[in-house]
Amino acid sequence: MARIGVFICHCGENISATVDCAKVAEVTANIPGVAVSVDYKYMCSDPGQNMIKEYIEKEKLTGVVVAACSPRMHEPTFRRACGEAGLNPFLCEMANLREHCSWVHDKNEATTNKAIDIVRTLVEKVKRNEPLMPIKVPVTKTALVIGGGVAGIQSALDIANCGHKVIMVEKDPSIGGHMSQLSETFPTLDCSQCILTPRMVEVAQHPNITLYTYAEVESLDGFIGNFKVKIRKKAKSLDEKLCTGCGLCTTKCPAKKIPSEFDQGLSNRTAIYVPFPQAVPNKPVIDKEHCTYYIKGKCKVCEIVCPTKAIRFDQEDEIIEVEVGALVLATGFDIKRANFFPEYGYGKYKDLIDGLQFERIASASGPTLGEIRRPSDGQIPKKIVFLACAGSRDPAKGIEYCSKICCMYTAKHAILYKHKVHDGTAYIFYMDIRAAGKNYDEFTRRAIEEDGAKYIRGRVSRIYERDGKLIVVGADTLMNAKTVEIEADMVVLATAGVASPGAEELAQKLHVSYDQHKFFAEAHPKLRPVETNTAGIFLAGACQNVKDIPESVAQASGAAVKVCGLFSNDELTRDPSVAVVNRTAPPLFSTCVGCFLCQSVCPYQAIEKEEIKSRDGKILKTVAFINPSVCQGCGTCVALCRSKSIDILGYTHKQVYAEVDALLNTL
Amino acid sequence: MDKLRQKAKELLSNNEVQIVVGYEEGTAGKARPAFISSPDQADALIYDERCIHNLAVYLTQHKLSGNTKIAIIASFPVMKSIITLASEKQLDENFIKVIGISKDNNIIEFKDFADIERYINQQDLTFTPEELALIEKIDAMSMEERWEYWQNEFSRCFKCYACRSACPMCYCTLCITDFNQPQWVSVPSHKQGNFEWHINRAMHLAGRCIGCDECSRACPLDLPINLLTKKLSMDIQKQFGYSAGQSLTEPYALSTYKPDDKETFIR
Amino acid sequence: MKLGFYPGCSLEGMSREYSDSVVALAKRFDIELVQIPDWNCCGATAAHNLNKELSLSLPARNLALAEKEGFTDVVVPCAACYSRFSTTHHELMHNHDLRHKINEVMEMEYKGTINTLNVIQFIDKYIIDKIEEKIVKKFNYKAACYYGCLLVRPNNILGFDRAEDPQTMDVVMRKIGADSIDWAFKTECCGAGLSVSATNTVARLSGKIVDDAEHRGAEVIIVACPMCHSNLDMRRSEINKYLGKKVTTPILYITQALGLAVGISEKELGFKRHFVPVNLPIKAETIQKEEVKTKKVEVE
Amino acid sequence: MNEFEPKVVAFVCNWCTYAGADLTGTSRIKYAPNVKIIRFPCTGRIDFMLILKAFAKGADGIIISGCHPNDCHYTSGNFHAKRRWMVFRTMLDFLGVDVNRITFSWVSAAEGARWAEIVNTTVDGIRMLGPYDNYRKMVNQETEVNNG
Repeated sequence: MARIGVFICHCGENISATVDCAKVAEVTANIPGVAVSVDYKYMCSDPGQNMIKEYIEKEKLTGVVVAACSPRMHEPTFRRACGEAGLNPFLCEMANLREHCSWVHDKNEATTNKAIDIVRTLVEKVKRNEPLMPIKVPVTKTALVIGGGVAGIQSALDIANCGHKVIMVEKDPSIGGHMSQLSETFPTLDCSQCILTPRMVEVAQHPNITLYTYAEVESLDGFIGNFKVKIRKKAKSLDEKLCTGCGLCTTKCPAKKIPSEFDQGLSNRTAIYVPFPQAVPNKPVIDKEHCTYYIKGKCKVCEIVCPTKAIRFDQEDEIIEVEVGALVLATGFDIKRANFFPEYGYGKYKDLIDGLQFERIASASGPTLGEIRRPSDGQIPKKIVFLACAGSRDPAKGIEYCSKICCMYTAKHAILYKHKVHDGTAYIFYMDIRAAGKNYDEFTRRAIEEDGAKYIRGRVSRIYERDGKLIVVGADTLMNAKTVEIEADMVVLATAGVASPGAEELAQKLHVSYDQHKFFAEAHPKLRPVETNTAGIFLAGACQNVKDIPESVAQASGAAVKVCGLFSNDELTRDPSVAVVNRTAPPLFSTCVGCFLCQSVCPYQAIEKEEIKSRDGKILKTVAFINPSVCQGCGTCVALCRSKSIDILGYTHKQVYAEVDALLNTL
Repeated sequence: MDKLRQKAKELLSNNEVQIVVGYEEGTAGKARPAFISSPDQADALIYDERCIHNLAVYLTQHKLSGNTKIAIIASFPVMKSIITLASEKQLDENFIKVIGISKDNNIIEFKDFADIERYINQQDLTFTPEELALIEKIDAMSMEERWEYWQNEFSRCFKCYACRSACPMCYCTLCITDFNQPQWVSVPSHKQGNFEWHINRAMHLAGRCIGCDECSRACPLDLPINLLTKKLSMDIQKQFGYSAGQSLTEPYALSTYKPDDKETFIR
Repeated sequence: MKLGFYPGCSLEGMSREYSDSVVALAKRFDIELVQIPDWNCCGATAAHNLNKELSLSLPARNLALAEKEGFTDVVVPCAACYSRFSTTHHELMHNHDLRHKINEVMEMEYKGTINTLNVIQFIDKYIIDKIEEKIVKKFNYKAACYYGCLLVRPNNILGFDRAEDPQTMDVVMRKIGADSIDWAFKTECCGAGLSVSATNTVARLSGKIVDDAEHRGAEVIIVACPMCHSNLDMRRSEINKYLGKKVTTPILYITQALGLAVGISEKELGFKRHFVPVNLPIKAETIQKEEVKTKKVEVE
Repeated sequence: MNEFEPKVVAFVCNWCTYAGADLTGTSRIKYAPNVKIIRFPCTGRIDFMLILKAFAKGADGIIISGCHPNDCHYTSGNFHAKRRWMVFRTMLDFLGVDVNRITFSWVSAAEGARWAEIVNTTVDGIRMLGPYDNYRKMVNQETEVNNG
């Protein structure tokens, strides 16, 4: 006879405000098989957990239902508690009274009744729970870092310095990411590349780090501690061992009119190119789309001039497979471009640029060698207008969130501009100045007070070009919304930061969840900000949401610690709710008739053939066998099996059937 | 017919097979399945339009399968059944000799199952106008009418499970109707029990039914239950371009998917 | 073909030429615009500043009447009316309680089967495909298409064209031979309802519009809203005062421009009712209808 | 005469819709209490018989919801489920079962508001359809064995 303990949590007021917990306890106490039913203010607190433990011992409980928050929140907590009290953790289930009841319904009888039904359902389930033993699996102590921006670099170095192997995959020809494009960095105005490039070199030279640039993740299989990753190494058309990076080819290449990605289209590059002088690795790749040879079938100038004969036109993409125990996603972000703004001319005005383009213009290594000159005619702009919040915090644009970095870099831009164009005027349209961060507000004050940037609190309704000037029409909300019109020589939009283009596709390949803006979703907004919902995959930097450099680096180190923590075990214990094929007495042995239609539904190829033999080795029957260390417990085979020969531990036929029964019997 | 008997005789006499499964004269002018184990019985074998039972059903019965080699007289539906059973790993090619009978009653020698597969795919596999008409008749009804129609039909069922025994694809050694933990299908043959049983039967045969109609023929109450599986076969063929009993290798319609499967109802 | 037609106050009053030109144009394409019987004020800008129910009930009644007449498409040339009709439809379709309430108020039921068309949509749907064969005189002028505010906003409700840089009118104009210019004031505010109460504001706002159009060499400004028209046309003297120069660029309703192209007389189109005289420079290249026809035949 | 309150059971997958419903809670979005959720690892696990059982036990409506295509935590469970539902739905419809009482949907972990919307529209829909008397009648009738 089952002896179930029901423990109803008030969660402070969160549940008790709308659900009459005392009544729930009173009613559920009478459910057959329930030995005890009590309610308490905070079940997850120590006293709460101890109460459960005491009852388990005192009442000799055979099962526990904790009616509290979502199992996705506290199931591990309470199962651990039960385990400590000598009850198999898997005999503990949670009834979700908070997220699925008290928080979504008003205070009334219906809500309390629903709570009772939910508890009853779980009681009936627990009655049929079986003790389960966790499955042990080994850990591959190699990490895969996807993305070679500052976050990826930091994670990789931290993990590698803890003595673990790291594989870094970067889709571009060089690591460095957006940070390598920046001129100076706030709030200290130190040169971005000067602080980044040493780290880039360190990655390339670190004995524990294998770097694959111009490569992308093709697919991911397996599970935490035991991932199998296919990586596509895109053909560089180059033998890297032979190439010395002398760069002769790039000077001789005839295809010279290709807009440079690194310079945001403000300068041109050749078809065989190194994205920027400090690139790591500092060896060229051939951009097949634009290479004359790949298009027309003749040219091969680079091959002719190459002193080491390193060019390989016949090189093809290579797919390599690696085994890793954990992944760090550091794929970064992207920004909206001027063409996203119809009211600002759909990007048809040359002198209306975005923040990254301004970084390149302001950068000493940029197309203007650091002189602030406007793209259209190379003139030095005497009047420049910056727009903070271009797209951000604008539901009409589908971007409700704050891009967070714009306030700071706009202030930086204004300062850089004033330092280079002393007689120029910089206007900044803004909504609010959000400068929360160490020495951040001081920085924006400096822009205003020392460098005289003219901050106008208001938004810009339209920008149009007239006689070579950009007319910026906005409002000054601090001058009772008076219309402001500025005839600017150049306009810089601090465009919204958005998820990087491939983010959704990658998320789907890796089965990590992502939010409506395609940023990767953390497992818990506050308590698990670097984990994803998929065990063993962690987040670093702006792929989660737009972050500035210090934040990205901090999170990157956080992710690194998570990985190292994982690698500190030789074995992992896995959730034992996996599918099993039943066994019955001879001559049946199993109700499985061995049609093996289940084999092709299994996403993990976990289903094998098993031959049941007699003592003399004669094959009596061939049935399906599900490899528990491969099975992930989706249960797709369970629902397919006609003879119901497969069952999934933790969600058995008996259990779910009983749940349906209990749920409706009383409705 | 003599050719057939001749063939059976030689197979048995040179011990190529131990049993020939075919048809013989039954009572009341009906034909019935015959299990011939010696050459001298072979003359009992007949084959004519009355020989309609789907003999494939016997191939999965433990009494027969095992070490005995069987020769089976295979009409077109039987051939399709064999292909499906084989694709579901229920038949051992080395123990089964298939003597096909073409539509115009000629004997076809099959080397192996692949041979049968080839033959089947040369035949006309489309649904007959009659079949389509039957389904359309019900599709044309209103929801309420359909409900009433089937409730009526099912109310007559008394769960003799003849449909199950007659179907070659119903070879589970323990049918879910025999479970009571949990009780998937309520035992008594009241409307609910019958309803649940027939849905189960149809769903378990979805995409596996080869359309021999043996189920409704076997039914002592002539319930048109063959329409359930037929409807699904048509639907599955339309939706996923798959039909049972035509391929040894193609994966089962419901254990595979295409990401772009077109549905209209998911929100 | 018969379509529902809601003129509204302006088209009955100061913008009769708009009404005339719409009807005349439709007629030229064998479309009869039938006025919604017993139609009432749409509430325009006044109502929704005072009382939401009222601002919805007024257009709702017109919609219900149109529905009762069995119309599906109703042509509403005035941008303000169009906006109120569309907003009302949207609100009622997305809020059942409100719908019931309004239905009770007006003691009629609006089911929501009416599809409100502004003039551009009307042209786009019923006329544009057939227009080539009917053109007798190319409208070959540099034209600035001015959409104003209510034709394209609020975009999420109207779902018509691009809110910031609409194109439909330009496409139509090009069809009849015009060179529609790219300019900055397509959807800027003309001053609208302030026409009477704050003339100087209107002069400033409309002034900028007219000025930019002229600056970019427009020979004519094309509008599809009586309010825009009266501000740009009727207030021209104030505008010129504000600009400190004499801008003579005429303002035409898109239906007038199309009317000209298909050979409807200036009289019929009511040019004489404009304040800024419409004397478009005579440009050659007049095609005979027949020619067009024969050309067509050759093609086929 | 008290108003009819639909009984709706929701079979949802643990990774998307269950999490989505959690988000509905954390965002304090209210919805009809008529729905009660049963959690499955994946929509691929949901057995069609459970739908019949739910009806048999007195449900007036059913919601089945999981991850959007390509978002399945197990890569393809939802795709397999989709095919099954397509076939099962045809079956039910052919038998005259009211398929409008079953809502199939994809609700991701990020779509808390959407979950509330799905629940409310479903409950409203069922409220309009009324209690599922046909099925109830079938279940409640006396056992009658008819000898042809």
